[in-house]
Amino acid sequence: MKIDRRSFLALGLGAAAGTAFTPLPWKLTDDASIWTQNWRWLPLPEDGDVTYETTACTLCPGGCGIRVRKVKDRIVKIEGLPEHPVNQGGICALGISGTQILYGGSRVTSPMRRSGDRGKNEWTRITWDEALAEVKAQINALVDADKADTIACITGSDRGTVPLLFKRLLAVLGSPNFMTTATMEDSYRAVFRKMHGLKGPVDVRFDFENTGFVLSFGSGLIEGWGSPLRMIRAANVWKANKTPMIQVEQRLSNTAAFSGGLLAVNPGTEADLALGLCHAIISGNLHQAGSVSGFAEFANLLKQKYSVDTVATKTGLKATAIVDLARKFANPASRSVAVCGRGKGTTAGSMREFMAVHALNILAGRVNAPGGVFAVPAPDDIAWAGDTVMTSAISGKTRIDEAGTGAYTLADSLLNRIPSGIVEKGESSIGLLFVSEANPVYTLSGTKNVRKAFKKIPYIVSFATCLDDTTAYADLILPNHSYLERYQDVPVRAGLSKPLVNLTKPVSAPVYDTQNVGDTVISIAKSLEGSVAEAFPWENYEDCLAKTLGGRWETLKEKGFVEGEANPVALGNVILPSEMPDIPAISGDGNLPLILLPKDSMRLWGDAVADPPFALKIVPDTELKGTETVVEVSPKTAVAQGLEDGKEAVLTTTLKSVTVKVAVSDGIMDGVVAIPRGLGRSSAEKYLDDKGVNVCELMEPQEDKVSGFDAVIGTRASLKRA
Amino acid sequence: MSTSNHEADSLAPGEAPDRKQGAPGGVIVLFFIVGFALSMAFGWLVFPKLLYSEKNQPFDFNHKIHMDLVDSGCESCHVFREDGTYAGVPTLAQCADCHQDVQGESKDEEVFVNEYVANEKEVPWLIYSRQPDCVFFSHAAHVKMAEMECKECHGDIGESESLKVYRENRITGYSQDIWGENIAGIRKNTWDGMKMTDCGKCHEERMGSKGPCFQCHK
Amino acid sequence: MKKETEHKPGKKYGMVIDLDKCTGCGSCMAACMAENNVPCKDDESNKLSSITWIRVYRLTNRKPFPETEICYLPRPCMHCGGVGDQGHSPCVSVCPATATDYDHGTGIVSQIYTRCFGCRYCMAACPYHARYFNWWDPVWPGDLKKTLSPNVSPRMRGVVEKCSFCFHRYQLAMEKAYVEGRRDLEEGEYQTACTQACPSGAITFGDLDNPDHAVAKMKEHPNAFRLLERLQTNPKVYYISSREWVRRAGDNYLKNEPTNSKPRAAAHHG
Amino acid sequence: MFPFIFEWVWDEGHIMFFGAMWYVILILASGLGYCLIKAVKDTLAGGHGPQDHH
Amino acid sequence: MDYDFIPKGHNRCSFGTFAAGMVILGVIVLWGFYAAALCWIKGLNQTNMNDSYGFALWIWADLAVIAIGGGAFFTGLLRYVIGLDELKNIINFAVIVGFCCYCSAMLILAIDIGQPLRGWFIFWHANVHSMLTEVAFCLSLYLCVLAIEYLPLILENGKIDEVPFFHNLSHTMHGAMAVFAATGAFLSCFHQGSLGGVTGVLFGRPFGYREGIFVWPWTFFLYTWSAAACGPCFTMLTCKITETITGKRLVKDNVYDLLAKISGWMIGTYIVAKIADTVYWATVTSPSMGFGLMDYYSLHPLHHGIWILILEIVVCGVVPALILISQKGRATKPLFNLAIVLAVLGVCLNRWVMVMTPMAMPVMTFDSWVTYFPSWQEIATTILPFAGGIMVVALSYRYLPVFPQEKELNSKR
Repeated sequence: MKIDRRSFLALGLGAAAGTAFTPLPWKLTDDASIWTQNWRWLPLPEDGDVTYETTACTLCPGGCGIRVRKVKDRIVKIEGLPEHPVNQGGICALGISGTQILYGGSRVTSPMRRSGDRGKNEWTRITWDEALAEVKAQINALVDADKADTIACITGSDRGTVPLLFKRLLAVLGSPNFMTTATMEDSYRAVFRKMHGLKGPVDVRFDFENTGFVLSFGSGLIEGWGSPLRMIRAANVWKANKTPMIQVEQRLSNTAAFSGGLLAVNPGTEADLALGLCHAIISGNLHQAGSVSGFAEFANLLKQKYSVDTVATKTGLKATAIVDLARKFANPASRSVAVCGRGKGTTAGSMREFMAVHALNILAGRVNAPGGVFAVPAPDDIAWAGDTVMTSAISGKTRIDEAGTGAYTLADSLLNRIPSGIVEKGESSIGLLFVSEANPVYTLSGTKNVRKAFKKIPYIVSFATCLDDTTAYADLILPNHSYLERYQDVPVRAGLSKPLVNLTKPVSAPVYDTQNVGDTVISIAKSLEGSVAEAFPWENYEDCLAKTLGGRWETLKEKGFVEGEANPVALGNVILPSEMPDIPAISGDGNLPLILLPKDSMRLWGDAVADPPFALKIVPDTELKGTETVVEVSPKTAVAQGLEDGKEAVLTTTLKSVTVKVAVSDGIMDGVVAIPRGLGRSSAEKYLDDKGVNVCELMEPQEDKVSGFDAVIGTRASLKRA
Repeated sequence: MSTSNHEADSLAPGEAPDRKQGAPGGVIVLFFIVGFALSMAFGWLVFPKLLYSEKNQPFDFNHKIHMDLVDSGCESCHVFREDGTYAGVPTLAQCADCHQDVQGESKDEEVFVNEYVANEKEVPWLIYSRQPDCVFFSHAAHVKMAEMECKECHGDIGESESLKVYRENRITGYSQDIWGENIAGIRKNTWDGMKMTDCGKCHEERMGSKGPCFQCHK
Repeated sequence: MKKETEHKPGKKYGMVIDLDKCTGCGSCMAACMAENNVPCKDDESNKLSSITWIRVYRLTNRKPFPETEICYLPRPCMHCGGVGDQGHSPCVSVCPATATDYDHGTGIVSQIYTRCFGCRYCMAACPYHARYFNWWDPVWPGDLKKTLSPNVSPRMRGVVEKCSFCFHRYQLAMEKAYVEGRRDLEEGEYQTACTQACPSGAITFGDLDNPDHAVAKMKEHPNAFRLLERLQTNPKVYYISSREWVRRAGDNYLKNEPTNSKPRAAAHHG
Repeated sequence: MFPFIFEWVWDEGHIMFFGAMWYVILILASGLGYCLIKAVKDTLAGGHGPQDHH
Repeated sequence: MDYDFIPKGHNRCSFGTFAAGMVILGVIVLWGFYAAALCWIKGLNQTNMNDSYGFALWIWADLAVIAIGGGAFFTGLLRYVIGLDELKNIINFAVIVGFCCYCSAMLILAIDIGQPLRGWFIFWHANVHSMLTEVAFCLSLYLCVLAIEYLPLILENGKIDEVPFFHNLSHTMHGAMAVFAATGAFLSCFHQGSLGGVTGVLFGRPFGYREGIFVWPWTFFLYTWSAAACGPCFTMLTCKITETITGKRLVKDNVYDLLAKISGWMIGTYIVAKIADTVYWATVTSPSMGFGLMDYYSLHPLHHGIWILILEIVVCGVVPALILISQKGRATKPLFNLAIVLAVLGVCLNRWVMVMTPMAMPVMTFDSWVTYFPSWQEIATTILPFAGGIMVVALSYRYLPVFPQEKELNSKR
């Protein structure tokens, strides 16, 4: 038999023909297509029992109730809690993104010791025992050197058991230096102290649900001022009731856009407008009679310096418009209220403005009146044995920030004074610093100075959940559980009309090697033994919570929140100022042509918590583009400065020069540059890391002469084509 | 093959008229038939073996014994959750109700109790009827609303005394039961396949249409 | 020429969004992403390749400051029914591989990711930019994978995706109903994630054809309008705005044409 | 494409479209088949030569 | 070196020169395939396309090559079905050019889809209502037809022709060519049309939407007509270029003249229809959707304004039509050349506008125009088929008896 290549060809042909009559090619084609539909690098979400658990959100001061959807033990989604009084089922973008904080890449996954230079974020993992031993050694060293009073602590709030445990630890060690970051609520407290002579802890509450006329001096009422969800609901009630909403601002913020009543005044003249309105009210004899001291002097001051005409020129409004507004505002039937606190209210702001706006409310009779603003006693429901003893033990000692003494009697804590103090002195007045739920390196103005000061602090212990600008300066991190993994009582300030305490619950098992900060503080105290340990008689933090909250503990565990009633504080004699503090609200070099104003975006969070991926994703490209901050200017300003929409430009203030992108917008006043707050973070989630610029780097702080807080609301700047 | 070696193969067709002495036609036909037969054998017999890998369940399970013990059939263990979704294979907790300790029925039970119940470890069952991730299947709609029997799709598994070998498609990663045992895709029983066409056929017969895409896809 | 398969009178799920209530906060977008396993890239500031099934647009009346007005407009997929709700939506008819269809039972336009091969013709067809292409592989680094919901399958690179009116929620609600022996849903049982999350309550969702549902009444509001009605896409998302310029911005008009709040083809459906 | 595929419906659209398609395929295939068979036949018949055309 | 393979009696450049040219083209082709591989492996993020320009350079290139490749079907139709015998002198070349164009189109489509491995779904799970389905079917079948038409030519290579079977096959296929050509013409008519339908049916996109006759939008007919009109111009253009490069005359003037005359009348009638279409679209269809003509052009980010329409219709439509229709115009070499260049440009411009603008043009009043510039990967993969096409044409010219008149025309000299 002869075999040649034709035979093999025939073999091949036969094989090919045969194959076509087998399932092989057809099945392979089908399976290949299924392979493309499920390629291996695509994650497959695991199925399982679905459960819902309720807890509370702590990502902003708003105090919303949330429910988490769990599949087996994973939290897959956070939704609003329908039965919660603050948000009634709604939820903000940050709240929704909470899962990305819980499982996100910026979590501190175990105790860590700094291994690189400060600010570099290089860490070595250590055990909890090692970490606690180190803290103990640091404290003991200071105690032994009789410098225990240089131990300081910065927390995000002074409410609830956790901050109070810190406060107690410091007190029992002999240090009064418990500090919190200042917000507009601290300024309101200062105003109540200054203009009503009140002493001690007092809170501000707003009866927005019953308001009939809202006059907001640059407050981002729906951007996140106070409790954002509550404010959004209130604003919708106003809209439904056709309640007028006047927004005094330089640009169409979401609040201004929503209100439909923008009143554009020249930047920094908000206080003047308020005083002008006061003048119009007094001269129109529209003010409410009451027990007021200094009325004549105040009236005289207004007449001299803040007459309607003067104010009209200064603000750029028409005199008639001011008089008209004053008339509407002062009409008792209006049930009006004037509010201030710039943007989201996460900064203290200028006392001049707060006093002027408060004077306006006083004259219109809107303080402690339905639909108005209320002064209420701060809740004192957390009482521990020995509290008073400890308070008196430290009462004689001077605080590092001098709050409560001398020129600074209006403030409880003045964190903003620390960096300049350290830098001026050249050495740190703080020997050991605890930081919990606060990010001062990011949120304090004049970042360069803040960094310098933090570098000088000998030892910093951070209790952060996530890495941020401040942890980068810490020597040791004792990571806290995220709010979804821990118990914590969270009393809500945020200007709610009723006092409210939320409880966060461990709806997820700890994902990483972290510990509830409450437990950490208690174990630190216990490790110090002696009187310190005795001051912390609880087994653990949960025990502390249960014993402290008493009857409310079970309710909180079951329902998630407890709402209370608060009666207004008797205001007694009102003291109107005879002279207004003269602090320019706009800092910086007067020769620079433009005014830089931070804008608080609805989708960018500028406080301790940074935007998680979902929240960042919805940030418009008019605020962040690529890795650059986008600043907003008017078409006229753009032409005058030679700028083009979408193009790069160099933004310069006295502190820093940065490259930004320009967005030309119809919704902003000429001569103003608006810059979004919340960008320029370091060491956060990789999604946000090193994107844009931190507003605080550009803003020169300005100490308010009345309160001692940082009063800066804007700074002079130039914006030139890059 | 007698041509000079240096003539390029691509020019083979050029070897025309004078080289008629190649293999005779009969040989060529024979070769064709051999090739045909070989590939048929490969495609029908060898290929299916190659396509699927065989995996054993962690241990054997006797459905029949359990069926005799329970009151409400399959649903006694394969339960619907409160929200209407179907839980599928029972969890360890369900089984552990009875099998807290070794009852000594079988070796497999011993493995179960000692390795899984004692360690509180879920059994990594290989699920014969697992659909791709893109598929939504409502057991409630079929079992509760249409009152179909489990058997219609799953076959007689409830009567089985031991678990069959799990065969996984090496390319797609899915159980052979989705395509069906028959490599040609020929179905004799309603449970002989769980592909989209199988669903579509039944839906068309009983519902009048195959239904919208979203009915099963997610 | 498309043959209409005989269909039972189904539901017509739709949305009414009250633009007077919308604050532009973006919760709907975030809620949608969390519900539907939408991935995040390192940089999402290029909005031309950023997937947001519901997107909030910022409209202005184009007047100079301070007369400028802004309105925020959330735009999910419109689930167009086409003329007479025959299912001739712009995108469905053009898909070459039948990867998207119109469900006459719910009025929802589907998108089947495993069928789509990424030709993007449907995106060319959709005037609302409601369809998004997966230019990149979706990535959930580290433990972020734990946030994935099993109810929605993650999409692979190279396919188109869009809002589904959270159809899986409909499926889950139906399952619950089946187990309880019902074939029908109550109004609140099936709600989309954006509806649920909206802090303002600006979004209402329900069966547009069911007179008991809120949306059925709201869509008859004199200030109700839909986007680009003149194209006869017949969207199922209605908007309400008390501002005339906003209603006018909902469609294209020649210079001197009056703003119509009702569609030209109103006679076709009803 | 084939009647056994999931999407197939016996409606005018499918019949027209695929009717035309299969018709074209049929023409091309039969044309090509005819050419091949004829070429084989001619070759076996021994017909050859570049000179018998052009 | 390759002397044996070169058709008898034809002069070709030296193998060295030829090989050098091939290497240069080959490098370009490899570069293109590298870019294509990047797109296949890493996905379409390698391009600069986005959600507003989901149809971009590639789809334009696709439509353009198909339009200018229309010379194959139309010349085939004229030659085999209508029976214009002179055209046999250019039909081979038309087929080769067409084959290159259609291969390019298929290649580009294979890169352009997000999931190339699932590309066959368009056939398997076809939605018969989609214009793209029709395009895919007709395109692939027509490519088969072109291959069938190209095959006998390849078989005519001297060496291959020595094999009796191939010789006979080539012979019989020549005989049956009319059937294939007719089928091809039918297919081509439909898919050129359905490519037009691709934008024409987009009723959500006022720029592209054209109302219809029966089930087809007008663009269906306009595309077929314009491809038939301008395709032969591209065939003639490439033929002229080949003549220039080789320094030979390959096709007699009367063949050019005939084809140009037919083209001229086709362009002329097409442009009348196109003007009518534009007028109706601008005055009736668009206004009913709320768009005036200038709304489309005034805000275009490339700032070409209405000029692009004038360029397409007048400069690249009316002008070449007039030149090619007039005896004098055809006889004047520079005018003739200008006309065929303009005609090719015109049809490419038409496809450009119809591909890029409908999808990119904002329809929602609050949406905005964006700009787009292709990435190097897109450009490389678009150049790839051109280089590949030149290679195929060069190879064919060198080794195949493409031009029946070549010997005659060049021996005269």
